[in-house]
Amino acid sequence: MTCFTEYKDLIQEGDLTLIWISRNNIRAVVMKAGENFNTRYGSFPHNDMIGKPYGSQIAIRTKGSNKFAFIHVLQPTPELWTLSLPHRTQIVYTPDSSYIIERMNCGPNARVIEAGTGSGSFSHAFARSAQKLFTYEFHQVRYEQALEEFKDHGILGDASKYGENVTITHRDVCENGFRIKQNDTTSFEFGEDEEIEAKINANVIFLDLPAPWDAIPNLNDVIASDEKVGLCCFSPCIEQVDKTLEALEKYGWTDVEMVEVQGKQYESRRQMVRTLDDALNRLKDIKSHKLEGVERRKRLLNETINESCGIDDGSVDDKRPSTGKTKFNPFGKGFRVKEGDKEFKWKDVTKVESEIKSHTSYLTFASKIVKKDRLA
Amino acid sequence: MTCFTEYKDLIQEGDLTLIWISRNNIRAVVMKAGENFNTRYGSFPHNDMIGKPYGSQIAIRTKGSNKFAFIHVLQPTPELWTLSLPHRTQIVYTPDSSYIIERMNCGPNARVIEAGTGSGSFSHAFARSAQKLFTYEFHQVRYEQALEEFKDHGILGDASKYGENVTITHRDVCENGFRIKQNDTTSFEFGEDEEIEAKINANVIFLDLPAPWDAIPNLNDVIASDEKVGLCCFSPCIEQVDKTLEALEKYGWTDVEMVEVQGKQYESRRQMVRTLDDALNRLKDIKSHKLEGVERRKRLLNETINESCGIDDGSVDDKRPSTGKTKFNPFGKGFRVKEGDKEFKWKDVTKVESEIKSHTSYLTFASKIVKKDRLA
Amino acid sequence: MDPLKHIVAGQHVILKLPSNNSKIVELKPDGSISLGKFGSFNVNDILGYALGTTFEIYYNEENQETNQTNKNKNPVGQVRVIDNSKDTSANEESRATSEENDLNSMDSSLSNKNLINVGNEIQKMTMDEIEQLKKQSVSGNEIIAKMIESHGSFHQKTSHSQEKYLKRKKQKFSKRFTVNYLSSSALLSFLLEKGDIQRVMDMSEESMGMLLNLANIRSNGTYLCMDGTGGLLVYFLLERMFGGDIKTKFTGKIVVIHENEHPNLDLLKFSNYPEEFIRDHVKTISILDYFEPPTVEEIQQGFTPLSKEEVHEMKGNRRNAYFRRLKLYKGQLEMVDYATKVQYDGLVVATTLSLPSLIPRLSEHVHGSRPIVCYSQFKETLLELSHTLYDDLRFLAPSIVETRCRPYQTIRGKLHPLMTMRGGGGYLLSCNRVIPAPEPEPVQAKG
Amino acid sequence: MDPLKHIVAGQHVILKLPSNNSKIVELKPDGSISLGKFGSFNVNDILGYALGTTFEIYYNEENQETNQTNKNKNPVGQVRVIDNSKDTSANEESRATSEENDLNSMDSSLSNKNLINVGNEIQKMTMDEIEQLKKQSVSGNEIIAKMIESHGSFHQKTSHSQEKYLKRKKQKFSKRFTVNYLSSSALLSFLLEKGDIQRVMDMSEESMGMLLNLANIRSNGTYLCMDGTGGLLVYFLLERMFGGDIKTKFTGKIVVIHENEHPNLDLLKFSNYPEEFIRDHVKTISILDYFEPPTVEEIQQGFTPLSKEEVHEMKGNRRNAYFRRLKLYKGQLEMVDYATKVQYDGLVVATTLSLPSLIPRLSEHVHGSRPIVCYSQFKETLLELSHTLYDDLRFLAPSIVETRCRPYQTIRGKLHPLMTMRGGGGYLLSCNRVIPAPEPEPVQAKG
Repeated sequence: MTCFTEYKDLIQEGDLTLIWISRNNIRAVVMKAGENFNTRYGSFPHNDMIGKPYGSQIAIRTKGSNKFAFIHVLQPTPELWTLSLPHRTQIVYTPDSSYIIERMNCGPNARVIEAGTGSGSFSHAFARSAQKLFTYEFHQVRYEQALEEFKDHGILGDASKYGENVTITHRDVCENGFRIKQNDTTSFEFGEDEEIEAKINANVIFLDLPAPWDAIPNLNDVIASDEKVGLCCFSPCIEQVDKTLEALEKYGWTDVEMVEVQGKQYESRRQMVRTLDDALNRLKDIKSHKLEGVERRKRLLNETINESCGIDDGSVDDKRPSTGKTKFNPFGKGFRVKEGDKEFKWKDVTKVESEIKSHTSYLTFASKIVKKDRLA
Repeated sequence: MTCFTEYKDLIQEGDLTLIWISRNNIRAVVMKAGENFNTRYGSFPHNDMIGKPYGSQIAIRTKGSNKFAFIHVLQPTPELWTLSLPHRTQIVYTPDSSYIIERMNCGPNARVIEAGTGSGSFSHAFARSAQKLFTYEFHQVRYEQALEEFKDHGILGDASKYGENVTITHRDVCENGFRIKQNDTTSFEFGEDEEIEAKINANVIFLDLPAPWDAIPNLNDVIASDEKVGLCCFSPCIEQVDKTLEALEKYGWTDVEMVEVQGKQYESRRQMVRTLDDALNRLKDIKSHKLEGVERRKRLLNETINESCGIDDGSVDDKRPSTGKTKFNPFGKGFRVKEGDKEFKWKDVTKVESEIKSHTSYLTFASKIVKKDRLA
Repeated sequence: MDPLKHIVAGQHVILKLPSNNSKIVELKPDGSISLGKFGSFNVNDILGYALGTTFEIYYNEENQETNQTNKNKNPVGQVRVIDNSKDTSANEESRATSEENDLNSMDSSLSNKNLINVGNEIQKMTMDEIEQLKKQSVSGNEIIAKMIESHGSFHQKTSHSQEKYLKRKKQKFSKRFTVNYLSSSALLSFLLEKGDIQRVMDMSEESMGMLLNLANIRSNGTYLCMDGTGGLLVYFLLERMFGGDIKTKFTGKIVVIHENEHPNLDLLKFSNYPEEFIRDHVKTISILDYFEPPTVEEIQQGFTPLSKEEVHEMKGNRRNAYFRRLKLYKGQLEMVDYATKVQYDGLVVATTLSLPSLIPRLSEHVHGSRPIVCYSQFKETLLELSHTLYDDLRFLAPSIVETRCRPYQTIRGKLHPLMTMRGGGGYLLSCNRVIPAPEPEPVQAKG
Repeated sequence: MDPLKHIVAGQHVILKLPSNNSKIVELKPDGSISLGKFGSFNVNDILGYALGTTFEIYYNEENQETNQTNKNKNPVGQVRVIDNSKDTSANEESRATSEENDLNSMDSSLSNKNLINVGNEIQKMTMDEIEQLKKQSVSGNEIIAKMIESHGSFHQKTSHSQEKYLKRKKQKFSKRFTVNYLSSSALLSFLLEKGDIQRVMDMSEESMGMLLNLANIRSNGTYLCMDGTGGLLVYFLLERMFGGDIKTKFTGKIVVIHENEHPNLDLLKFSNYPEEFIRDHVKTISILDYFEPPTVEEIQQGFTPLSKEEVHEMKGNRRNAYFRRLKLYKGQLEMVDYATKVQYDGLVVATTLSLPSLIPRLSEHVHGSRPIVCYSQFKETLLELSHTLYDDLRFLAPSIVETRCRPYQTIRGKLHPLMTMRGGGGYLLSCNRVIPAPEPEPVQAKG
């Protein structure tokens, strides 16, 4: 599959698609003729999607009502893929991942080491912007899951084809380092000149490990020696940063800098423009109705007194003074006004999400040049 | 003086005023008949200010020109006072100080300890929202400066009059604790029942010290025993927080929480609304002028060829094709447009300061109840 | 006993529950208070302790028996004081909710290499058994100990996730509660917790603290205020000015302008200020009465005070009626003064009315040099206001400010900002009212 | 030698100077480069080392003599490679500027109890003496040692402020510089440092990184772009797509729409992409040609390609002229294709044109499912855009996002965020282009 590596025009059978139901509900679905995508609003037949261009909106009539339900069928990207994953803090989200990729200048020359693979979400973004990605996962089950996923997504491979550039290895890099050898549990395909060991020559390192300081000493075996190598450690606690700083200094890494990245998302909203004059007029209206009410009550009282001499007895209720309901209602109070209702004036406003991701991890960057001598 | 404690109507001789020249230039000036306040724009006679209401704008004709210069004369508040101080990081700025005051629930019942006094800027804010402030400064010169300033500002005293509630003591609280005794270098006035030692009974503690953990053990002597006491330590480095946490736990402080406060200020600006249609029309205008130019050049060339047979020779220059200057200029390019110029359409936008105070200190809060037993 | 220091009868207090939620209660003497699954206690048992004290509810057998008779009612337990400082885990407990996510993030650690999905704990005790235990047990800690015994994989857990598990369980079964003073910040956080975000206009404690400081709120000022939060802003002002002291010697006043026929200061019902106190220090006027007040003559048309002698001669009901009307009359005159004569020491506003039309008019009676501080949930509305104020010489240096407080996890060795926090918190526009200099005279040619 | 790994002749590189400022230079072989007060060096002396290498300029007596003859010119020194990892102080040096404030904040420490105003150092050396030393001295460290000797109160300073003093001085007199690859981020930070904030629309590295990711920029895409920064945004795209590899096998293209008569991609002059490379991968079209392109017929009216035979028969100048016109003609046809036929793999925009009128029209030729990412210095302009896009079914879930990077001081034992940092950094609006379903047919009554 090439769903992550090539821009596709039409949705085809067998494609991995991302079906967008809402911002917080995006599902990965493989297209299969005859199958349905079921939602609480009804079933969307895959047949309605296959053959349409990517990005198409698909409509169905909702069950038992005369309304319509819609979904959108999207081609996966690393960012959409991240959004489609169940929300766990293990995921490196786009504000962090995009900064790391930019800051480490990832591109077609980057030979990246990632440890550990975790949910594999960042691996997809690295794969897009690297020559090669060597990712390591120490957890057996997660390793197998990620391996399968990378295969399915068409990004596993030796980079002989565009985008097929990910190698995953089952490894505890803190204990056993980064070298990939024959007989290791790895997706690496050993070439003719790599019979014994993979040539990694990484120039970008990303360590998302609880104890990166244990892995840092092992990096020397696998980093490129003839160019500047960049490193980023991703750690939630400040004490981890401190220990990392110690290890970086000890093992000859320089240009150390630590940052936090904070991403925020804003909702676009509208607030009703309620002017002082309208508010004043509303109060005046209430007041005049009240006065009217008082007048009417007086009148009515008089009438009642007069009439009580006669025979009228049942009609008094009808003439009971009304509570002087206001007629002037510039803000539509009393009934719910839909935001943006054209009857009223609105001001565009932004609102940050009600819960923000205030912290993900500290990012500690460093670099190293192994060979400082001059090339002839 | 009561400049900090009472709302004053008119500027009087002897008043300490704050003269606002610009946002970053606010000067403390004592009004003295006959004196001048000198600026680069000219001199403002105090006589022009005395007798006017606070908040008055004062105008003078600038030296040697026909323009006017303005200043505003304000009554001091702790916040304005903070702004008038030379910008040094020692100052606890309003985002922090206001949060601390609110969070510790300072008000007319607060008996506050502050160590150290530093610039004295936070002391003013505490004095406003406390019954009593006991502030400590270990630095001899700073102690004397602050003592003098508090006297001048009318906030020194035993709280027998509103707002005169600050006591300052020269002390290294880490080494020598917080108790105030006869013969100490202090502004404290010992009452009849306090012949030996001041009764401090603080219920709000603010420690702005490099090593608050050394001062924490000394607090037991001076905090109120029959109510909940709040504590805040103000430390720039995270390692200080860690040591503080250790001390707080050891000395029985609970409800520990640490926060950072980030204050931001926005400039209100306007951006010109430049529509696509205007931009397109501008290009069309340029194009048509260019075509015109090409046509003219052709014509001129023909004329020149024809005329070159005749005697005309000097007038050719006049007929040189003009570069087809554009006439249509919807964005006023080429000359500087003043932001907000009514000739154009503008969109209101905000811009954060170009340099923000990204960190001041970590605030570590805790509380303690000394006597846990029940009152009869 | 000082109600600002100690728990006293009749007071409103805010309780912090083991779930980390809060509850506002009135301490009716001889009554009891139910905390739902966390138990019940008698009000009298907690009176006299310092505000801020943490209690634990416990049940002895005697309790149990007496309560068996009334199965529907939460049995009332006894309380004992907890010394938080000796139980360091208590510190961490209160933060456990916010840590949960966080601790997960550490799960990818070496030590849990062989565990997958530690979330699905093998829990061998049924809920019934736990309920049973809860009824019998003396303390939450014991329930937890029993649960650990019966927890299939507890000893397979890493020490880290064991710790985490314990904390979660401790929180769930602890019957501890802390009785806190109901400060304005506590009331705000209670309302936010409860989801009343729109009602409090998305305010944060730090924005309110900054508003009070920027507005230079003192015990002796007279402040003009619009409060769209139903009294919360007024409560913030009252607390800063008087600190809950109902016998205050301070004369400060808050004049509240409201846009509806009647003021809405409902939230003051949670405060411990008696009605008379509020009447003395909080004056309410509708925008209509404030901007278009009746003249003194109009007021006098409706009512004319009588001479002492005349009043003296009145009897019973008529006299009472007279005094009622006199009071109304005086209130009206006072209102006219507040609308026309008083020069205010500050203007503080939190309203959803459009600000550019409102603030310049409300500022007319703000004294020179005094602060104007306007709170808004949205920066955009303040932006619009700031451009209006820039063009008006009566306002000095309008500034839009934002303040945000970012809490940390404070477990030593695992320090970091909380992983998630509430967004929002609003913005402030602050400036000083000033008095423009008169138009300077044209320059005279020197003779 | 690989110009992406090593310093090679002819390359543009960015130098980091001891002042922490940057300088972009072209490495002309056999030339020399002056760093002002930090000295000069010969380009040839640094070629062949890895990009990222730090050098120190030093002068031996021989240098000195030869240079005495030309007093106006900065004498050219020799260079030696510095191993930063063995000189830990170097790490701190580069951050000293930002720390200065910060360290002041520690001054209220016990140990400086008896010092007031440590800022006013008693400096007994005159500037002349220092200049003299600079000429004679082998390294900055020696100057500093001499300055300490002559510094009246150095030993009265606390160890902390001694350290600080040393750092400041080291920085000032060090002759070290680092030769870095001129990445797009490095170019951005150079422009920001230089104060060109308006020119780069107040962008930040993190906003650009997020833009590239959200727009799913790949080596094989065809992207529509408006770049109001004079080529910086295009450089970001090029670097992400090709990584500076001018022999790339990738076919990706950027179609740049410009609002003026001629495109402004001036900043690409600093890049190391040759002109042909840029011609192949970057196509420029004015908004007028893009939105109102000439028809193929119109283009063919001005020029008709000739047959091979006809061309073969042409001679010299006429033939050259024909080929020039042919090239223009083909360019015009290509432009029409880009304006009318191509379905783009993404739209990235950074412009000060009003967005609500622009983005919907630019999005017409964006392929379904592809991202649209719009950068703006101001959130307010994106807010307006987002409301426009909400109402248009062709746009899925427009979101305004902000990302901010907060750097720390990383001296162990003194960890904290930097005390001040640049504000700004801009905002992004991102969404996906989608294809609305056709209006559903009216419900048919079931027979």
